[in-house]
Amino acid sequence: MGSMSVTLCGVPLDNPVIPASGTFGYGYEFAQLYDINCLGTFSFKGTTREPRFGNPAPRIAECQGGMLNAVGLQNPGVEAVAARELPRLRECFHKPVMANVSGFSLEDYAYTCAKLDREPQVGWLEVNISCPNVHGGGMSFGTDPKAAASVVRAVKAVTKKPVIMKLTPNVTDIAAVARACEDAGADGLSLINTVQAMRIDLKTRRPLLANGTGGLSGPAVFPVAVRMVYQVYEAVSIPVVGLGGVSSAEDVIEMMLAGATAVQVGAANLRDPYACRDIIAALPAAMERYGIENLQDIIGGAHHG
Amino acid sequence: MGSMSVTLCGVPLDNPVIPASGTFGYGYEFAQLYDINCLGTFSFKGTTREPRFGNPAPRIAECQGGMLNAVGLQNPGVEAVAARELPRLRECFHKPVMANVSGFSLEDYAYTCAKLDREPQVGWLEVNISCPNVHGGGMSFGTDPKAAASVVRAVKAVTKKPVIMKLTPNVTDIAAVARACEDAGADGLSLINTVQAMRIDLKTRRPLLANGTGGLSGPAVFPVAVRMVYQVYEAVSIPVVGLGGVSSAEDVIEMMLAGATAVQVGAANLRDPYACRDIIAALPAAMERYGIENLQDIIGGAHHG
Amino acid sequence: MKKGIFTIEQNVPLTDSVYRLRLAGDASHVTAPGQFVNIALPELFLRRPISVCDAAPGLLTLIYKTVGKGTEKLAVMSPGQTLDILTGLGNGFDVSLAGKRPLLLGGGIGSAPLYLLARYLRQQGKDVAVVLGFNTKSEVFYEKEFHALGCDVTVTTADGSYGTPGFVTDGLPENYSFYYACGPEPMLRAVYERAAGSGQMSFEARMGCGFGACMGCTRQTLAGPKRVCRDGPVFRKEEILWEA
Amino acid sequence: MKKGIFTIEQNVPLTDSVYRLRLAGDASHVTAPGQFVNIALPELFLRRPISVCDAAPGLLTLIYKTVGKGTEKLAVMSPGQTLDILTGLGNGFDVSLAGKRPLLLGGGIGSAPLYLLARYLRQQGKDVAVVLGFNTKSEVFYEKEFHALGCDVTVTTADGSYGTPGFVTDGLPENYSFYYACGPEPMLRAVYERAAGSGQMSFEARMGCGFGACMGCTRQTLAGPKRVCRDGPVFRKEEILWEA
Repeated sequence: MGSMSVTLCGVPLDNPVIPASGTFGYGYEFAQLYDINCLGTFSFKGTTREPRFGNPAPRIAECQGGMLNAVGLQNPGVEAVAARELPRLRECFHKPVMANVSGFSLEDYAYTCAKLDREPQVGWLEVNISCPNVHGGGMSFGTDPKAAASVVRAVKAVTKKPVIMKLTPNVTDIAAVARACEDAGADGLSLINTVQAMRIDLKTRRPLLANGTGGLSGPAVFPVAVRMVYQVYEAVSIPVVGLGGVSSAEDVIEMMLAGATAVQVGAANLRDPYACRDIIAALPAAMERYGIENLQDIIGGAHHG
Repeated sequence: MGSMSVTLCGVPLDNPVIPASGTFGYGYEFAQLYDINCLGTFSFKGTTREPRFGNPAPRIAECQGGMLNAVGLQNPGVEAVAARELPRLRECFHKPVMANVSGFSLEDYAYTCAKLDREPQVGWLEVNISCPNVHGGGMSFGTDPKAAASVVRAVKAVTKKPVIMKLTPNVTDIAAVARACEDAGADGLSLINTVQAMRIDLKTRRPLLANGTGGLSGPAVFPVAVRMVYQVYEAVSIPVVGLGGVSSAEDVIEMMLAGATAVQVGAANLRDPYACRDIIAALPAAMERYGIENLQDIIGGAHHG
Repeated sequence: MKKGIFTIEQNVPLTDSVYRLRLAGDASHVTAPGQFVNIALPELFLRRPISVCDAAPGLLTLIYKTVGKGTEKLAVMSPGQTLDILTGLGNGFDVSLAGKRPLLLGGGIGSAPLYLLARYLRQQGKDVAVVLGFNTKSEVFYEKEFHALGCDVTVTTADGSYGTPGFVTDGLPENYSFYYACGPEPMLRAVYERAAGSGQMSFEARMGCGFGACMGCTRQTLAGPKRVCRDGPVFRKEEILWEA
Repeated sequence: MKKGIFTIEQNVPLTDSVYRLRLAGDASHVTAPGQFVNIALPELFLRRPISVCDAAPGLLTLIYKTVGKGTEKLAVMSPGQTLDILTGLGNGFDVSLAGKRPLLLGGGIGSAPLYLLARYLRQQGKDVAVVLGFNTKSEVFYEKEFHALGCDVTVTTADGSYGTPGFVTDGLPENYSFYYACGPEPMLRAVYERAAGSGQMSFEARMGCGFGACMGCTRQTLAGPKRVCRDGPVFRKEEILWEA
């Protein structure tokens, strides 16, 4: 049997499957269901400088092939994460974890990343410049190459850990944002965050989400994510983490062929808490079916020949 | 019973349901299945100055909740449309038709629109500046407000008919493109065209479509379309034609609440050739269920109160 | 929490829009009354949370109301068909708080989870008073079933077509030791304001995952943000915060 | 073309990956051999085009190969289940061109639509020669059925495990009046180059709608762009253009 292991920004992963931020909490709920050490790693809940309650309810809507969310970065703040969540995580997860960080200013990003840089279990900083559900921040940094680059520089100045910038699909030219992040010193990129969307309640004639718009995720966005991963892979030479609607071992392989070094699984965890465990279990058979010896070898495979 | 009629750029429609360009040919195939005079109107196959074969095969791929296409504007050219298709259409369709036009230069757009301006059955010119499947043209006009405005001016100079600009969702700020079109004199806007996407064949390890990328359509994109129609409705005062994954009478109502004066149905026609007929038949019951007397009254309803 | 496959044994209407679903499968993870399950349905991305009406070894009883796509799909399913269900979700009611004469207050479909609670409390020999509120006579369900448990049952209807005219708050008994309420938020708020003493309330929320991962159903409380699906759906009167 | 609901009467494997599907329903819109139907399947957006193997009043017979999600879903469906199907799609073969001794050439699953063609031609009293090409013995199907129609049947296998070793082009008879071919494109091209005289060929294509609306399956020909689904799938040898 071949190997599922890949290397992400110099850090080895037993397999490329990574639960996406915001769909796996801080790991605790899932650790009660299965041994989460089977994961490559996971990206924990988007963490900010201060605690955040997030957006008013309803925060969730459904659509065909996916869901909308407008949680709005609810989290206990970086101090509580360091003091309470990470110690609890150490008990059940014995691999480097991906720390997802959001902010509303360059100072926010730097402050939070500096705090998490001191946490030994943090293997990567995933910097979210693409949250579509908060105002004055989040996505506004991710839609402009210059602003994105400024966040990269602010974060790189305070950490030695690999910095992965999480990009938004809600742009005209994602390759330009990707290049700007690479030029500014980013060690990797993850994409796509959710696609800005809306549902309207026919009974109340108002948007279903209290926030108005929300982020679309789930299988519906998978082909958009594959396209963007493919385009970004051609534009940069740093590793790309692919996400967006991944729900099966075949989806993982398709993302890697498009150019992903590792693959995050998001909304699928919410429909089925065992999704990641089951995808990892299904990978060897899928690899054999498609004649794949080592997953590492197929990264970007769709670009060659 | 209330009324389904709406007025689009001064031209009355018996109902707001309009088969979208590229999914209804020039009407002929469908006229053999049912009396297409039940439609509000329909938007015929994207027509260019010269005949086009389009892209190599395969041009179609599937995904969850929709499909990808990369047809590449196959059409017989405007002369053949005027000489052969429109006379044949007159026999089976007795309402103003929406003429969909694509081009690769301002001259192309002006030439083709000038020709179609002389056709009495053409009620609206729908100018496609958003085709994701052709190079050097199409979407490149739709992703830049200035370029979009230049197309509007070129077209308005050669026609007295209402000009509806068809916008691409593959932009950071669709409201900015919409505003630029309105300022340049567009009479209406239609959105969204398809979302650029890709699928990869795990067996061949190559993109499924010969063109590489294609346009995603179908229910998967509906919440994205609703969001963009909502945003554009707030940005402009000219009428908006909503499209993107509409598959039911409820979807039509949701689009209108978001701000659509009329609603196009695209991919649904390809799965079920009777989709538009059945949606129109289902509208009165849906209107009653949601307490709607006249459809015209709910346009943009989600923005009020 | 446990993911399991259940087989439909019965799926029958109790009223025009309320159905009882009897399921065969491993119900051992239902550990308290007031918990819920989350049901995966074909062609719907999100599961549908339904409160547990009754649970016994190998048997799960749910009562649901057809309010949208999911419950409408459920209503047309037949015995023999199987469902993928997450069981044992939520904290449930704390029966240790009941005291001698607990009062159970149900509004509409919110009456369903009170049945298992009443059964537990009766097993402990408590005097259980139940007030069930409905809009109108045709919507009343499970009055007999609560009677059969030996509860003192009052039914109220908003239009006065059956039982006591008015709302559950118009049927409150003289004295009780503790109350448990489940129903729409306006009813819970009325209970909060009118009912004397302490109690627990079970809230509804639009949920993403149903097991605490997505923060989709968070509600602000005096003890900070709480996930209705995981920290709730049952909250103590003392920690509840109402939106202005 | 007609949209109709068909009930599965039989869905049985003929080989490891080839199944025969017998459907009850209105087959009256199948007007020529070589036409196809387009089947809607749950949770798949696009319909799946399948060539018609045989048609009789109220009965449709399809033979399909499991090559992907759609056909795999189809393969697990059972008698009694219903399918939403568009029938009477495509031009079909022109039997008027057959002459006295028509030759039918089938490659793999492409042999299926030749059965209805052979039946029509035999009804007209033609001497029908059939050459069916497969990869290996275990993949051979319908040899007996073509025999039973009174056809002169040759089977070829690429690995020589059965019948004539080689490809259909290695089994071409001495003389024939006109040929009809259906199979994968490399086989059709080999026939085009090797088989003497005139003929018709049925092409496969990845389709969007299947009825001529979307231009998803267009193929360039000497007579200009043609939609495989509507102007085809059958084309005359004289109009075919091969991609270099």
